[in-house]
Amino acid sequence: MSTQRQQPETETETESTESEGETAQERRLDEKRRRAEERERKRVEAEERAAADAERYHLKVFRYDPEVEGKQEPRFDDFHVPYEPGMTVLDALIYARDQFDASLTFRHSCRQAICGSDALFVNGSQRLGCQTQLSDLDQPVRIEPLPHSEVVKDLVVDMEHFYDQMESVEPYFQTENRPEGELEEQRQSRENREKIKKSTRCIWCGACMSSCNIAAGDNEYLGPAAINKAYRFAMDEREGEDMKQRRLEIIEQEHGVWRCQTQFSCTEVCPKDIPLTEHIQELKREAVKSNLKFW
Amino acid sequence: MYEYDVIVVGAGGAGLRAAIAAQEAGADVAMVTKLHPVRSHTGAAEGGINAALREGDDWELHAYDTMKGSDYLGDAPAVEALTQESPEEVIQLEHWGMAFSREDDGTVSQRPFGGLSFPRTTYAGAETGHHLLHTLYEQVVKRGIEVFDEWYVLNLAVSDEDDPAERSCHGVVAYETATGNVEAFTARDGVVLATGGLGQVYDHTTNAVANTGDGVAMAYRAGVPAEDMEMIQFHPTTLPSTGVLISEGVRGEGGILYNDEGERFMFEHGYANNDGELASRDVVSRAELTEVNEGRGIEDEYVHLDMRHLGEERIVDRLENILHLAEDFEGVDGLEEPMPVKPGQHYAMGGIETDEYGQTCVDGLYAVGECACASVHGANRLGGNALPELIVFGKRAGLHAAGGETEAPRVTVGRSDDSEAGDVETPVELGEPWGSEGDAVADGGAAAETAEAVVERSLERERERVERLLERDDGTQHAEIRAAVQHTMTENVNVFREEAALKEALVDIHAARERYRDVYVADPSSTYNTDLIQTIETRNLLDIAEMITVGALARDEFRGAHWRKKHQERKDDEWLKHTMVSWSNGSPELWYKPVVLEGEKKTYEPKERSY
Amino acid sequence: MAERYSSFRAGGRLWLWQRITAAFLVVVLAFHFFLLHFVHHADEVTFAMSAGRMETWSYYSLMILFLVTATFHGVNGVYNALINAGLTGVKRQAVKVVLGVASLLLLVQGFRTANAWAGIDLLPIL
Amino acid sequence: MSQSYDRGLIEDFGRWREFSAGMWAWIFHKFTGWVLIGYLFTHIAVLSTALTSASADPATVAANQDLYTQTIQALESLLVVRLLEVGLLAVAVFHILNGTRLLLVDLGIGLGTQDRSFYASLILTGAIVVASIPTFLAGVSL
Ligand SMILES: Cc1cc2nc3c(=O)[nH]c(=O)nc-3n(C[C@H](O)[C@H](O)[C@H](O)COP(=O)(O)OP(=O)(O)OC[C@H]3O[C@@H](n4cnc5c(N)ncnc54)[C@H](O)[C@@H]3O)c2cc1C
Ligand code: HEM
Ligand code: SF4
Ligand code: F3S
Ligand code: FES
Repeated sequence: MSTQRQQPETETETESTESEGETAQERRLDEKRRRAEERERKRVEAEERAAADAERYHLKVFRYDPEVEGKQEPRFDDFHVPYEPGMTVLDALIYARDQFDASLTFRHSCRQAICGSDALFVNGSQRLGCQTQLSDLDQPVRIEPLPHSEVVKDLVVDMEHFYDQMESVEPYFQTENRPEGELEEQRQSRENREKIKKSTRCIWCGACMSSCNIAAGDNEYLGPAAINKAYRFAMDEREGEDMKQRRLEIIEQEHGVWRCQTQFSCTEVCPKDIPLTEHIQELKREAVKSNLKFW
Repeated sequence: MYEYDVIVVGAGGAGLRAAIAAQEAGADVAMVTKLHPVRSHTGAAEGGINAALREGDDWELHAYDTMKGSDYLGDAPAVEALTQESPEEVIQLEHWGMAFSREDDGTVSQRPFGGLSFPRTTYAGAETGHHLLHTLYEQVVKRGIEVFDEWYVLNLAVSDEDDPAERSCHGVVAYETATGNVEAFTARDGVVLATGGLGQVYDHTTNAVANTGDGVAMAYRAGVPAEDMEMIQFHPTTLPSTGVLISEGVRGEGGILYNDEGERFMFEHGYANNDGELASRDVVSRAELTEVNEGRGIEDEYVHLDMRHLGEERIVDRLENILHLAEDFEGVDGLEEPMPVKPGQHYAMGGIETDEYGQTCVDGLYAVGECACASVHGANRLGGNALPELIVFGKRAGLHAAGGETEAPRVTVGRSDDSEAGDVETPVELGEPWGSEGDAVADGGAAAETAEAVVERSLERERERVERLLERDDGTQHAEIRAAVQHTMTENVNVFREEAALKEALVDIHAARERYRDVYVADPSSTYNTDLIQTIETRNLLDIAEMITVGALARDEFRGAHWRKKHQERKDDEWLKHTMVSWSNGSPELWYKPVVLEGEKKTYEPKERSY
Repeated sequence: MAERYSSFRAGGRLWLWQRITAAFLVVVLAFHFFLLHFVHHADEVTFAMSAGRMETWSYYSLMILFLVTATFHGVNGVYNALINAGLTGVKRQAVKVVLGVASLLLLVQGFRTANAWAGIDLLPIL
Repeated sequence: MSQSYDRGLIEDFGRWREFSAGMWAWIFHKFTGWVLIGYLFTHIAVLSTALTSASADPATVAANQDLYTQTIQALESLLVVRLLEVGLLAVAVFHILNGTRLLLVDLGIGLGTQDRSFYASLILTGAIVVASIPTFLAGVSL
């Protein structure tokens, strides 16, 4: 007895390929086989073409290792990676690592623009490797570690400073007015959630911070990502008015929002399309407003 | 040498929740994780978290759905713990500020999900996991819990008594990626493994590159049994070129699947006459592959998922992230065209055997999250049931490890009078018959009396292992071995399984093991040596692949996600039991333990699972 | 409660003043250029004419305000730019003093010039 | 930390080519601001010659023979000075226009079109400067 709603035809069909009569299914299967052969032929052709260096992408990748001789002086290595439709910069790097040089080092994990580990400097701008299609780039594709941070090795940079800034804005929810009941949630209007929605998308990739000239010059500057984090809480109505004041005090410090010179490069590079400059500017106004209230 | 009360390995949702709970129970906690916490793959979860919050719904209904979804391979005590506690845990997340989607009255929204009898899936847009992960990490920051990020745990420090049930775990040995230092972390009270999924054994997967099943492999080699490893969930809607997931939320909101002939095949070909697209994942995945196999697939590879009729406003409101994913990773505009989808490896129902508090049979060793198998998902996980598992069992394990107050567990771990020896005919010898790296009883174990000595010995062994790998300057590279394993698993141990193919996979895995003996690390550096880490991960993948395949070969029935060509039915008389694989003297040993169907108030009688 | 308003730190106040002076300068600077290059051509400028304008109180006060705001705006702008470039510690204090003294000198000199035109003997010592 | 490791190419050279509109606007605004404050100092210094004129013989003043008038007119008769004045106008106009753009951005207006408003400032500056060249060069002997 099958416990699943299994199609009887399915079973017979997958069990035995030989069955009597010219059914529609048979025809389709024949058709499928034919198409499969066709595809296989195409694939082989494609491979041959690739082998003939027809469709290779030229990568220029930054290399540096403080320990390994020959890599202590930063240099660029060239890799020629066979192109496949849909290939991203990350795919190309993985290919280069697995096929050509196992010591090529870069952070990556999710392959879907959510872990934030592969922010790189690609052809002169900060992007996630996994979110950048090779076909959108001019060759040679120049891949470097994020500017304005210390290089650990190859494409890996030290993120410690970025994390410190993120964590310095009290990036956690705090409120004094929790609902009474254990199982009762705090209320939040749809509009308010909408307001903070974009700011909650940050994946801590550090692209924005790397692109900001002010952050590059002033090490203590909180930077767009941390300010955006503060925005996410300051604007959350669930935290209440008193907390908001506290939040504003944090971002008002000397190296907080006032340092931003509205360069917009953070907003331009953010892979999550967070309107960072807008958030920073709004906080500046909020800060001024709340301070002028009783003047 | 570091020393803490509780060491949590892995900082995804499960690890973070465990650390918070342990700290709240008064323990001195440290987290050791190979990725920075916010990089964990929990962040990729899209659809939502199931919790019976509202009137008309209650935990019993949720438990019933979960047992049914599991195809009666879930253990009732664990399932009931999950469904009873998930509401309070979800509200706890809300109190920690998680940005849930809201109703007009400001309460948390819920949506329907596959296999659920009530719309009980709470969500935050189509990026629920991202919000959950960040909310939990924020709480860890708030509490000042110490996090050793980019520290790769190489192995557990477990004593080496003959009987795994008598062993105890005293800590872990980890490799600091940035510097190449190998250090020991002593845990006075407990080690909690929360290392997540193992999708990297397949090449088309929704899992991250870091999901290499390290925790399962480490616990396995320390003698802890791995449970129901053959139960691998294939998600029906992943993008064909990358494996990026298109959330079940799309179907939950009303998205429709079409084949090449424009038929709504879930209904028109009778795969699920009631629930259609919202039938359980295994049912939909098989339906899609059947369509493709019968020549009704698009480009003979995939089917279409269409959500255009939902209207731009609703899509942007609830599924905005999906539009970005389809655009960035497949170049398709979900508002204008249907999205191509096909099944991809998604989730491991099985894992390290634990009870309802995450305890394994080794004293002081816990496991939670996707790497564990408390057995709430049985043979098939329902969408939206993994995230509540992380927070419910994360909390329970953290609390237990820190010595907090808990009740006696009802699920037994390790071998008992109820367990039954298994037997399976394999074409090759399994495991590492040549004695992997000169191991003692438990791979990674150490013959020593005191806790310090156990930790010390483990540290020595791992230092040697790292040195040995780095010393060689010629041989096979791990990437080739990994590719070979992924290839054979995808070919032979996929959605549809048959005996000959499974055996072929075992032969291939054996060959891969053989090649692994010859593995070498090309990168000589001790700074950020990812080549070394991946080489070690690949070793773990070999064990994982083997466990999955052995389980799949043994279980000659069709239950949940596990489909066998020659065995087209669920055999409740014979198979209401878990497949267990234990590592013993360098090779896997198969045995079984019965499923616990007795719940708190009732027993879950196996019923036909139709949608 | 009072102390929470003291959180309006120098950073924010200066930022606001930079904007306020900028808004004011837009108008006055445009007026200034227009008056001295288009209405009167630069080569027609003479002491007598300048003095004539300065003797009007409204023009005189506008120019003084122009001087003050421009000095503040300019000097504060420079100071800000230096902080943005990461200037800290002793160096920063030194720059602060130098800029302060320079703007004071500028203001005094500007004042005296305006007074000379207007025929005021406000600060005879200078 | 930002400069603690010299990455040559990456940190220093070649990057300007990749600057986006907002960054150029920032650089130009900085530059023009510094020129303006520099000019303010020189301007006041030159104007200070009026101090001597004030105490000079009223007749000399009436005849436009006083130091201030002579200095100004001498300067204004030089082509370089006139050209420099055109430059100053360009700098001032750009600073005013871009400053206005920044003020609007501060008020949350036009964030989405910030690049276009920068280009508009540039173009407008150019147009105004070109249009005022005749006026600025009027009466100068070559
Ligand atoms: C694309 C996708 C969508 C999903 N959507 C949903 C959904 O909508 N609802 C739902 O309920 N479930 C969903 N799931 C399932 C669920 O998200 C996962 O099962 C769950 O997030 C796993 O969490 P975890 O904490 O166990 O592991 P992870 O979040 O994967 O974390 C693992 C952690 O372990 C660490 N680690 C691993 N190995 C080592 C080592 N050797 N040493 C040190 N640290 C190590 C890693 O650094 C990481 O921090 C989804 C899964 C995927 C892939
Ligand atoms: C006429 C109208 C003017 C407007 C609208 C204006 C506007 C601005 C604004 C908004 C800033 C701040 C930029 C920022 O911090 O992001 C600024 C900076 C500056 N302004 Fe002005 N300004 C004007 C006139 C002047 C004048 C007359 C001077 C010279 C005396 C001047 C000198 C400066 C300087 C030096 C800076 C700092 C530049 C830097 O960042 O390095 N400005 N201006
Ligand atoms: S704000 Fe954007 S660019 Fe900056 S860290 Fe977050 S996601 Fe990355
Ligand atoms: S780039 Fe920097 S200056 Fe402000 S707008 Fe962004 S933080
Ligand atoms: S790999 Fe995770 S963001 Fe690119």
